[in-house]
Amino acid sequence: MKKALFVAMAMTLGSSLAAPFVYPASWTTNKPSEVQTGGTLRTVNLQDFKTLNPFVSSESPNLPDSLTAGSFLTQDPVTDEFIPYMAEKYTQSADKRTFTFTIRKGMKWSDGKPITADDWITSYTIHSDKNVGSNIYDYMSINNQPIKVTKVDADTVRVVFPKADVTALEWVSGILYPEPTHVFMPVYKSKGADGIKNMWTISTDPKDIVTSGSFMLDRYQRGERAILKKNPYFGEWNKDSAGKPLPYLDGVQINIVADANAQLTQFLAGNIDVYSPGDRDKLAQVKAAMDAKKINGVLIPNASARASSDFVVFNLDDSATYKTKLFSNPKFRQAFSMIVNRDAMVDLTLGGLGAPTYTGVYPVYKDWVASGVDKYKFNPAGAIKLLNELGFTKKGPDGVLVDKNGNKLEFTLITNAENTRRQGFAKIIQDEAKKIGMKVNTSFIAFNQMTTMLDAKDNFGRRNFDAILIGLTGGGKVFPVSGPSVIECSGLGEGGNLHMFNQSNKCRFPFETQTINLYWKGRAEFNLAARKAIANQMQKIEAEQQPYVQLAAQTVHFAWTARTQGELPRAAVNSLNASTLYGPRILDLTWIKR
Amino acid sequence: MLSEVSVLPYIFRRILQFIPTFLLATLLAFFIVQLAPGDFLSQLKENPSVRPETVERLRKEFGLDQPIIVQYFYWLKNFVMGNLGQSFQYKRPVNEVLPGPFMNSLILVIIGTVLHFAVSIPVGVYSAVRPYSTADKTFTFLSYIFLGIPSFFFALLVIWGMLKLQQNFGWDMPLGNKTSSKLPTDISWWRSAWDVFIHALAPTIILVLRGISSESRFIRGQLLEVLGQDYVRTARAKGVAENQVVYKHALRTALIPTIAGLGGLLPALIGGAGFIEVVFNWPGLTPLQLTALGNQDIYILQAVTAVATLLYLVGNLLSDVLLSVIDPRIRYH
Amino acid sequence: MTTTVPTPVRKPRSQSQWSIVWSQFKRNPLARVGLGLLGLLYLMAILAGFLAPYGLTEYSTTDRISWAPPTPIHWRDAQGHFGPYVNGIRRDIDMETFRDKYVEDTSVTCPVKFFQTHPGMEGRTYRFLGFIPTSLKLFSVDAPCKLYLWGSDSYGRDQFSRVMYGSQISLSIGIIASVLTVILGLIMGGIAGYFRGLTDTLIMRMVEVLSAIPELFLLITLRALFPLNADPILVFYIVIGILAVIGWGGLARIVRGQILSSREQDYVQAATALGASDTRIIAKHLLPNTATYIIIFLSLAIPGFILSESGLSFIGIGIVEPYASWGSLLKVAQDGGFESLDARPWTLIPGVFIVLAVLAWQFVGDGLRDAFDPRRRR
Amino acid sequence: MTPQGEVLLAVNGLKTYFNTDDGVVKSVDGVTFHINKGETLAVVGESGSGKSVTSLSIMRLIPMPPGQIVDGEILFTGKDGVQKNIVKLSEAEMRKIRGNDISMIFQEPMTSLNPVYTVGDQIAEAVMLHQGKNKKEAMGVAADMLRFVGIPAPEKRVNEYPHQMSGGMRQRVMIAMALSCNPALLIADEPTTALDVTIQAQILDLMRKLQRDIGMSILFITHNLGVVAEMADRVVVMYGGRVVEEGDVVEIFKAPRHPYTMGLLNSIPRPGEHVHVPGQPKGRLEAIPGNVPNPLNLPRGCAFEPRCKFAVEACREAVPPLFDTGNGHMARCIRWQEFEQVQQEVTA
Repeated sequence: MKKALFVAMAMTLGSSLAAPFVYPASWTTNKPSEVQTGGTLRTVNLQDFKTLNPFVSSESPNLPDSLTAGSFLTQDPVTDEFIPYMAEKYTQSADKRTFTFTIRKGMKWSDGKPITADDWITSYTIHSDKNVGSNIYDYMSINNQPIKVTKVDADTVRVVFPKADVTALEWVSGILYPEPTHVFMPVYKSKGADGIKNMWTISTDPKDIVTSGSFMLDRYQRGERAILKKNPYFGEWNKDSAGKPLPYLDGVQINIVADANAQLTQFLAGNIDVYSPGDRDKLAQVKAAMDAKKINGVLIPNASARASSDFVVFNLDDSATYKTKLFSNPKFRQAFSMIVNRDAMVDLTLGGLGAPTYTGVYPVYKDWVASGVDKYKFNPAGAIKLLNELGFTKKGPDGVLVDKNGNKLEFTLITNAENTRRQGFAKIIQDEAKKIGMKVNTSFIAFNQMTTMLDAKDNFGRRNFDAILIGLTGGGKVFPVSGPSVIECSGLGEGGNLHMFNQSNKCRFPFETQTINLYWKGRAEFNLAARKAIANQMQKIEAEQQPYVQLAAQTVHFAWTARTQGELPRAAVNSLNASTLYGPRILDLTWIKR
Repeated sequence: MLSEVSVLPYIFRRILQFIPTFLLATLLAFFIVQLAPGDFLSQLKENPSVRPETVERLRKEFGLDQPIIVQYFYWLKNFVMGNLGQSFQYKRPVNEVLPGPFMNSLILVIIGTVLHFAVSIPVGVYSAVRPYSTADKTFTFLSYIFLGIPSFFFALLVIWGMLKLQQNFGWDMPLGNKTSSKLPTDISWWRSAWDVFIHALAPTIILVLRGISSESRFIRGQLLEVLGQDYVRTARAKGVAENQVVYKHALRTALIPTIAGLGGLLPALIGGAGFIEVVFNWPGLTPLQLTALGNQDIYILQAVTAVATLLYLVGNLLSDVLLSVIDPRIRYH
Repeated sequence: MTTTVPTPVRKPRSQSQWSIVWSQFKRNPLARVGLGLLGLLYLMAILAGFLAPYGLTEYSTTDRISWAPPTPIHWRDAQGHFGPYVNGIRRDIDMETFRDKYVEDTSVTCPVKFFQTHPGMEGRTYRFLGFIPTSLKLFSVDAPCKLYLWGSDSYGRDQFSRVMYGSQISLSIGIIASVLTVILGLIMGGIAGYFRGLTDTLIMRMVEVLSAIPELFLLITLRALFPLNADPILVFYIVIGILAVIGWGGLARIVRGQILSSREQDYVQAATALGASDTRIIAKHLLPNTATYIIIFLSLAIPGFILSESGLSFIGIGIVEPYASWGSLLKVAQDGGFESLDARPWTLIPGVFIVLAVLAWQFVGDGLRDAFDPRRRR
Repeated sequence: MTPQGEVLLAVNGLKTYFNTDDGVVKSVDGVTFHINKGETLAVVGESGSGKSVTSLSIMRLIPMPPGQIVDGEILFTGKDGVQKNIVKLSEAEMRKIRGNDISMIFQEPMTSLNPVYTVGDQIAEAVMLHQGKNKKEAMGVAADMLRFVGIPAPEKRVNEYPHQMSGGMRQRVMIAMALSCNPALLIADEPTTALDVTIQAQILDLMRKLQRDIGMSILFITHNLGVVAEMADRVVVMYGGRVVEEGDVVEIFKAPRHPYTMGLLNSIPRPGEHVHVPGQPKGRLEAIPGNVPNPLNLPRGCAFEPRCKFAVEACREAVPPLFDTGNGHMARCIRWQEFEQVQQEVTA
């Protein structure tokens, strides 16, 4: 029981007045003795940061998150265990609903004021205020039942969930962060939500920004770069395994480079230290530059699959047109899955750097992907057989299959114009479908337009699309099968739901209900093996029903300059543990070699 | 003749005439943005944890539930009072968001305009004074080539070339960005101005190369024509030296159409800076506009359109005033 | 203006204006080069189906050829036979360099065949000169070999064939868009100039509006307004339409100016006095005056539109698959970034064609302008 | 050839050619004449005869390329009393002569003034250039000159732009500009062609008056023989780039010795006597048939031969020399003596 061990360790250390959090030695490839302190890490972000206000921020990555230390627990990137971080220790009630956290002593804000239980209450209070419009407002409740955060005493916070939920661990480590009460509360009390919304804009003087994390903002040059400097108080309660205060770095420079090719240029020119080549062309460039000794650095190609998926979703609404009826037949979707040439997609579109996918669990969750889900893999002959069963037996003069009512096997596949990968996938689908007599028209439109088409219409009327090629991203490590918004088929409305194939506001198919039941069962299951079994069941249903026809997943690649040190051990280098900004490493343990 | 008495009412009249254009342009922009399916809130759809009520509440908050024309007049009213509205993405007033990118674009445009004239006039004059000389033929050839290459692709070629220079010769190249990330933060203003300038150079050159190519050809043609005019012969017959003939007598009239085109140059450069700002990672208006377009952040788009139309007005006024200075035949009526 | 230099006296008989223009045009070497080049390019577009060995979208999901370099053509085989042939190619993705590696498979040789028909082969049938359906190809090789004269794209589609077919779109887009622009410009400018008053004000405000709104913004938003599941060929016309809608302002302004000045002239007033209708006056008397200007405008607008199309493709709102234009083909190179330049330079070939077409049109346009201008005659 | 009085300008064997795409145009092909001090010499010819090119050659304002003075000399005695060969002068030396020793006025007063400068500026420019005066003094001179050429309210007019003036007014300005540095020679290239008849007369009057006052020589280029009769002391008739007849104005008008001159005289309506052309009813007005020859393709012999009714076989063989017919009268026609006889008979 690793968890218990850690709690115990913390308690022994806690005998001294302020027990610092000690970063396990397993989180970095370097020994503490090798480390040099000082220096600046230069990294890159794809878009301009828009705010410094944690209650307003909605982008990802964002600066408030980069400047925050974390919360009660943290997830060990190597073992995936949740360990106490800002909490010294915690207890969980027998019904698994109630967590009681004892706050670590000696923690300080970047202005030197102590971090206390009140800071979580402040954060919870303001995020829960509808009028603030926080991006995580909806996270403050589960199924309309609020999560309760209360202060027990100066050192103790209690969090009560409406029901036993394994994702609660993620909530207490990665959703609710403490915010400085002494900064926000006076404003909130006097001016309310509007007062909060006007605080900490991107042009606020960095001196006024108070952070808990290892770095604080030194200066922000709009559209150019954010310059972070070391938070002097962080080292008091964060130590490496040898007891050295963290972070090692003096500063971080986050350069804003809005174009993927321009990012590559910056890395090749030696202007940034960490970089993740987005596709094979950029990977080849980095590799060639390293081989030619133009840049001295490390490249980890194909580190893992990405934590995202691409799939085709059909319109299965109950509008009872010829097309929705056809799409609603699982045989059709199975046939479609069998004309998806995933190997060709990996080869031609991803340049060989990817893997075919058959379920909604991203392949990076190696332990979670069920086996035997590729029943409907590429098999044109099988597809033809199924289509024959559906009545598409003869071809018209244009080579397109028709059924006995003269309906053509033709539909439009939409994807977003910004994404060349998805367009490539769509093209391969189109061309393979043509070979067996299925006519797929492709249309590339703006992302916003596409999501608007997916949305439920007024009174759940007819949606006007045949098929859309889209993807999902995100999700934690605890139960990475799906999310409520993806599986729930009722309670839909304008937005906020991802039950993309059926927006009739009711479950039309038995498998929908089955999936929902399994999902909530899994969420309440704290036993990992049992949870995985449930996930397997869900994937089996998905693979048979093909509500989302999964295509292929790209792999990620990481590169950094030789001066950049302190990355995660190779085994832990994957897309889940890598930060968008800093790559596969923990920033606090990163150091610059001179 | 230019005198305050006649200029001021003229400018005033021009501004009055401009008002309908301005209204029409902003209204049109407002309509076509809104006509496109989806709105700023559509992107929340991919976030599994946003509830319908939240979206509805935000929609009310941003006024997106109102009819478009109502929204437009609301915007117009605020605009007149100096309030450009709220950016959805930044959750801040556009007044706060816009100036930075605008100034950055202006840097490119100003350096570009200066470069435009500083190169095209001498090249045009040289070519006209020595028509069909080797230099003239070289300029002609180059300008044809520059007119033929799509500028976004040319930008890629230039960056690639600069990168190769840096990698192979170790020359420090201002490869994109507005400022160097290597400089310390506490440097003198002139040092940082110089830094911005050298970073602006490559994108500006690409930005104006097409303009320079066509403008220098145009000036050459104009000047050749003027040099054949009777009054130039008169000047020569007076014994005026040849370079005086060219610069004092011919060039001034030859430049009249060029100056008349100045009005369109400013908005064209702001617009043309687009692709190049993206490729060179210059934090100007276009990257802002592109993300705003992607997110349907309408008030940012409105503000950019308003600024562009205003620039158009300023450009036209400027060229009118300059024309009246240079050409006494033009009077304000 | 007096002529101080004696003008060489033209041939004694009086010539029509057109033959003067033509003879002046012929004297301009650049214009001649441009016209010749255009002739070649348009001939290429007309014969695209015949010149292209493959269909526009022909590729194989089983062979999986990606970024194949230009196929070497051999002339003398091991047996000493003379005649062009190619070897088979084998592809590996080199997981060290992350680039495709192609080696010639010398055990497979295929002769390059000329004037072969390919009945029943997907995408290889075309309409010769637009009406004779045929699959006759100038040159081709049989499977399993591939003949990629200018390499392939990421799907293994033959770039040579795509450039040939792309020329049809790129070269016609310029012409159609500028003709459309001229028609719009003429109508609007004509109406504004002739009727004046409120109509004029409205149209001229519209012109101002179009030139004041940032072009990028207009392009992207206008494109978003058009139907989503539009047929690719419809998209082609939409693109043309957008180009024309944005471009007519300048011409309308000039047409209006010309009409405003010439409508005061005696013959127009005479026509009015004789009771000619407004449309008749515009069509018969006023517009012909602008003919010269329009011809020059056309020849200089066409290269502009060819470039604009490539710009549209760059921001992803140009021609869509399965059709190709030089612009959309160049975007493939642009998307590859430095890798296109370093590892597959043949993807830049469409750019060469854009430059050539723009150059040729400009030579012709400048030549026409000089030929029409009596002061620049030689 | 015995020049009477002091020779101011002597043009000897001047050849000015233009290189064009189609070949060499011999615009001026061996022209010789002279101007005496204080004299008015008229050069007459149709357009394309080379008269304008001759005048521009004297000013060295031939655009080079394509033009080139290939041969000949232009001897000129300037205000400094030194005789110079204009053909051989450097550009800088030439600039000192232009506008100062030799001035020129042109046919088109509407376009000959720079539209973007005031007339005062334009006159003052020459004054500043040649007389080293400062701007203020030069503007004073400009006003004086405007008054001198008969422009009312000159102090106000100096600040006006050309577009504010009428054509006649502008030609006066041109004359004022040309005379502002007291030149020894004024070249007037069809100065009145573009003007109304009444204005024409005024301008000619003005020129005569000014010539009297200043005592300069005038080289008067025109195709209008009426003007010649009013203005000139002597006449040079040019055709096809060559001088075909030269002589005293009275002599030329009374007894032309070249068929072209005769044709010219008969193509203008004038009250009073008409030159008698042999074989033609007296007093009839008649245009010269045909066109000016193609300068690229001049006849091998006499340039006028294709249009000449008196042409004989010998005319086609070679270019006829200039024959001295006495009294400084010269003609380039092999049959001049026959005309003399006929005319003497008629007059008798």
